[in-house]
Amino acid sequence: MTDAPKGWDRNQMAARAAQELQDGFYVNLGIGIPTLVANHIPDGVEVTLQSENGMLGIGPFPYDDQVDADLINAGKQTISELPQSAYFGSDQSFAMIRGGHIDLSVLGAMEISENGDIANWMIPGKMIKGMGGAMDLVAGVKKIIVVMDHTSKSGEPKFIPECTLPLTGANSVDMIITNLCVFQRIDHDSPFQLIERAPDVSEADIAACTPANYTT
Amino acid sequence: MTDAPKGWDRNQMAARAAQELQDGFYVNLGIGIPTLVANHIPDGVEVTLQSENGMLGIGPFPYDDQVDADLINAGKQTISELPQSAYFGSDQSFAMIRGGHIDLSVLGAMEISENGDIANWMIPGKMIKGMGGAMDLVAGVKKIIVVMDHTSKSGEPKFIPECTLPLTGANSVDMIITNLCVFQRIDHDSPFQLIERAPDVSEADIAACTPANYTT
Amino acid sequence: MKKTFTDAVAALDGVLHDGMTICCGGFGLSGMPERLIDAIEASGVKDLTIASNNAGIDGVGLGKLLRSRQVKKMISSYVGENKEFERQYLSGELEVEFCPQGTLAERCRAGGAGIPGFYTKTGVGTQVADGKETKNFDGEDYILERAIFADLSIIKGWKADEAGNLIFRKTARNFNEPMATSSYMTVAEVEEIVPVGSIDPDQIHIPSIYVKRLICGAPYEKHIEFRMTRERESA
Amino acid sequence: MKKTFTDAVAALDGVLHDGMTICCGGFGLSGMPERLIDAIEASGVKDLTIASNNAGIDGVGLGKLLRSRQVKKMISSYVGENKEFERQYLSGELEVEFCPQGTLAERCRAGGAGIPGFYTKTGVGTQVADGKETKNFDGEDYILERAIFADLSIIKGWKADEAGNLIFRKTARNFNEPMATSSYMTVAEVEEIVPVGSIDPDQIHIPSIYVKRLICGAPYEKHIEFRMTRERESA
Repeated sequence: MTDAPKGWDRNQMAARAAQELQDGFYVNLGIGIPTLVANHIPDGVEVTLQSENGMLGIGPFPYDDQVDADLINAGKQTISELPQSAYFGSDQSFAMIRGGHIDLSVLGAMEISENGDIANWMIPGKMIKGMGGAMDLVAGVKKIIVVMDHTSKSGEPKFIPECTLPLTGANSVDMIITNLCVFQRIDHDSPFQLIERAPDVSEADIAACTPANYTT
Repeated sequence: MTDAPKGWDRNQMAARAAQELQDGFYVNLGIGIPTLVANHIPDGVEVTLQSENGMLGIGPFPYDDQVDADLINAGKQTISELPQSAYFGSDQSFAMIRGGHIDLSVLGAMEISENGDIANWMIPGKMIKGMGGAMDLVAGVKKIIVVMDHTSKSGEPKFIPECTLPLTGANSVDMIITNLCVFQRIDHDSPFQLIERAPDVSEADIAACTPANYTT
Repeated sequence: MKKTFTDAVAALDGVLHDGMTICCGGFGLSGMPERLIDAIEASGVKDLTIASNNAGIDGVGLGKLLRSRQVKKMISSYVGENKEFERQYLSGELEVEFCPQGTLAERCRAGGAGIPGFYTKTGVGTQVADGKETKNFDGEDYILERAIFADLSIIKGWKADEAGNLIFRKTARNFNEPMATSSYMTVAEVEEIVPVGSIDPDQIHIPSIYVKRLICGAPYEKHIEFRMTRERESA
Repeated sequence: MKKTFTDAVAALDGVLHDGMTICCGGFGLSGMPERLIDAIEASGVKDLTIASNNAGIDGVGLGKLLRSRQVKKMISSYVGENKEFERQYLSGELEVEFCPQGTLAERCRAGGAGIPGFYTKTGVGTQVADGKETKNFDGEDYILERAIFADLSIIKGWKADEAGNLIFRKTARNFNEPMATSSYMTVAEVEEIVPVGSIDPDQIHIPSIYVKRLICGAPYEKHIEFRMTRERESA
């Protein structure tokens, strides 16, 4: 592999994803970098965060004396509620997700294929922990943004012609934000297009570590 | 037709149906004679009445100064609530019914066939008003009791080999209470058996106006 | 994003078009969204397909849209108490799809939940099964019913906060609950709009995500179809 | 008919048998029915199939029934944080059916609602679709998922009245809501049993019809998996 430039850091990637938020959106954020998106919501944009264990309107982590075991997010972390919060059961929560009522989800991924397949739930040979709500989210939410490093820790590309890992969803992803650049496509029949590069990252840098076909 | 004996009146038929109620039962009562069953609940038996428009625990008609347009039964009549009442939406209401959580329903009928088919929603050539919740009830409730006159106003038998009217449900009925007698069957593969006669009604009286096959 | 509108006409601005499908809450006249129905009548939009448990009564509720001939098709479980409905239906001017009440509720709930079809025992062996796929599960036959997902849902609630979290009152909840989910444009009328934070988050019947536009329709003079009372026991 | 029992062992008397299927509420350790799980452990009943979103953690919640080897099969969406689970699973002692979280919730809701199967887009094109029927609706593929209906459901609520009407608190509701409906023998543990009439009939999450037996399990020391806090801004 070439010695790829670093590009954006985690917070910058999250901030880039946050630019996709629109006023009034209902949004589900995955664990890891996607969680950081909540710290970068643009001024004047009101967004309601959904937690798939049964809540709309996730507040910040609680103060120490407000921790409540009955109030957690989908990552099982303690959280707080907001004046506009609402609680509901898991069946209702996924009715919302599956029914396309959530505008946007930001997720991590291990691999994305050039036709928008996503793999982020299991590695054959390793202990399987389960897909949780990830398959429901990628199948149901209106717009799926993946935020991930452009290459794996061992330097392997993650945006590839075809996923090698078992899929979480087929033809699901609308936008990919990596530390190097942003790809998006206008619909699920179109190829991904490179629309943005991190500072000091060239088209050639990206091409060198991106086996997937994409337009520029 | 023979001049059939009158047998039980409406209240006696309702009282007979009420003998099938068991303590703790959740029950849905149809319009007409079935509604009267609520007046004959045996002592020591607690029954919760369901209204398919979204209520458990139907109370009596309200006092004049308690009438509430937001509190009606499935017949669109004003009712009252009880301390143990609960409200829910129509989807939840029929989830209960379809899911077999209601123990018993008492309904009227135009025709019952000897294999337990029931017809009570339309007469070809007449204005169709719709089946309402009747098809859901006969398909979903654990035990279906039909309360009806043994013959129609014009003297035609109503418990017959095969229904002539469009069905509300196939092989659904567990017990038939008429003004003359009671038929029941132990399961949906068995024939109906004549188990009880109104005073002064003979087996021959019943046979004379019952073309359906049944055991005695 | 502001969800509250001054009146029903404003709340429906830009979302009505000829030939559209509308899910409408209510059971009989209880819990029907009457301000929104009035605004649909005033708009003159036509060739509507309306999924609603009932069709109102003459000149009241959806009866108004029948009177004005704006309805092409009704999907309902029961349509009694309506002479104009009867006339249009018998003359063939109005198409009617009769649907068992529980199946109708579930079809709308399924549409809102991203489920295009489900199996049910209701209607097996009856006219309702005609033309529908049948499947056997564990020895019993079931029919496949299709989801309903509309261009617009109109519902009536009791209270809502400014974010769109909504609660119902008593049996006026009925079909308003599933209908609230069965479109991406649900417009709600309520008796009172309260500030955000006024409704306990554990007690919200319809979370704000489903309510796109909201009006206060008060004051209401609620209709009663069959007023029944009992005498007070004398002392 | 009295629904309240003195303790979990009494409430489960007569309903446990080897090889049975149990639906269990909770999300992680939040809202898990721990008193009832303890009573199942004490009973020694075995070869259980348990549908539950998670499998507890080592020695806590369902982790206890794994430790005691009473579980034959888990139907779950996510099973991290559990070494004993991992050991039994990798050695083949424990069978696991992974089910997407929303599909699991809907399968239990469907079972309770008399719907034997439904179609969903979730899992199309993945391992989850293997061996399942596919059907095309309006140009899109969906897979057929089967309902889950158990011999027993165990749930944890916040409060219930003596008739069995039950309410939850915050995100402890989760899978307890669909699981409450997915059997004809739902046993609930709550933090407080209140007299009939104490809960507003408009605010009941699980109507009494679903709750067959009821205990108060208080006092609870609730478990937190990941305690996260923020600093108060200095004045």
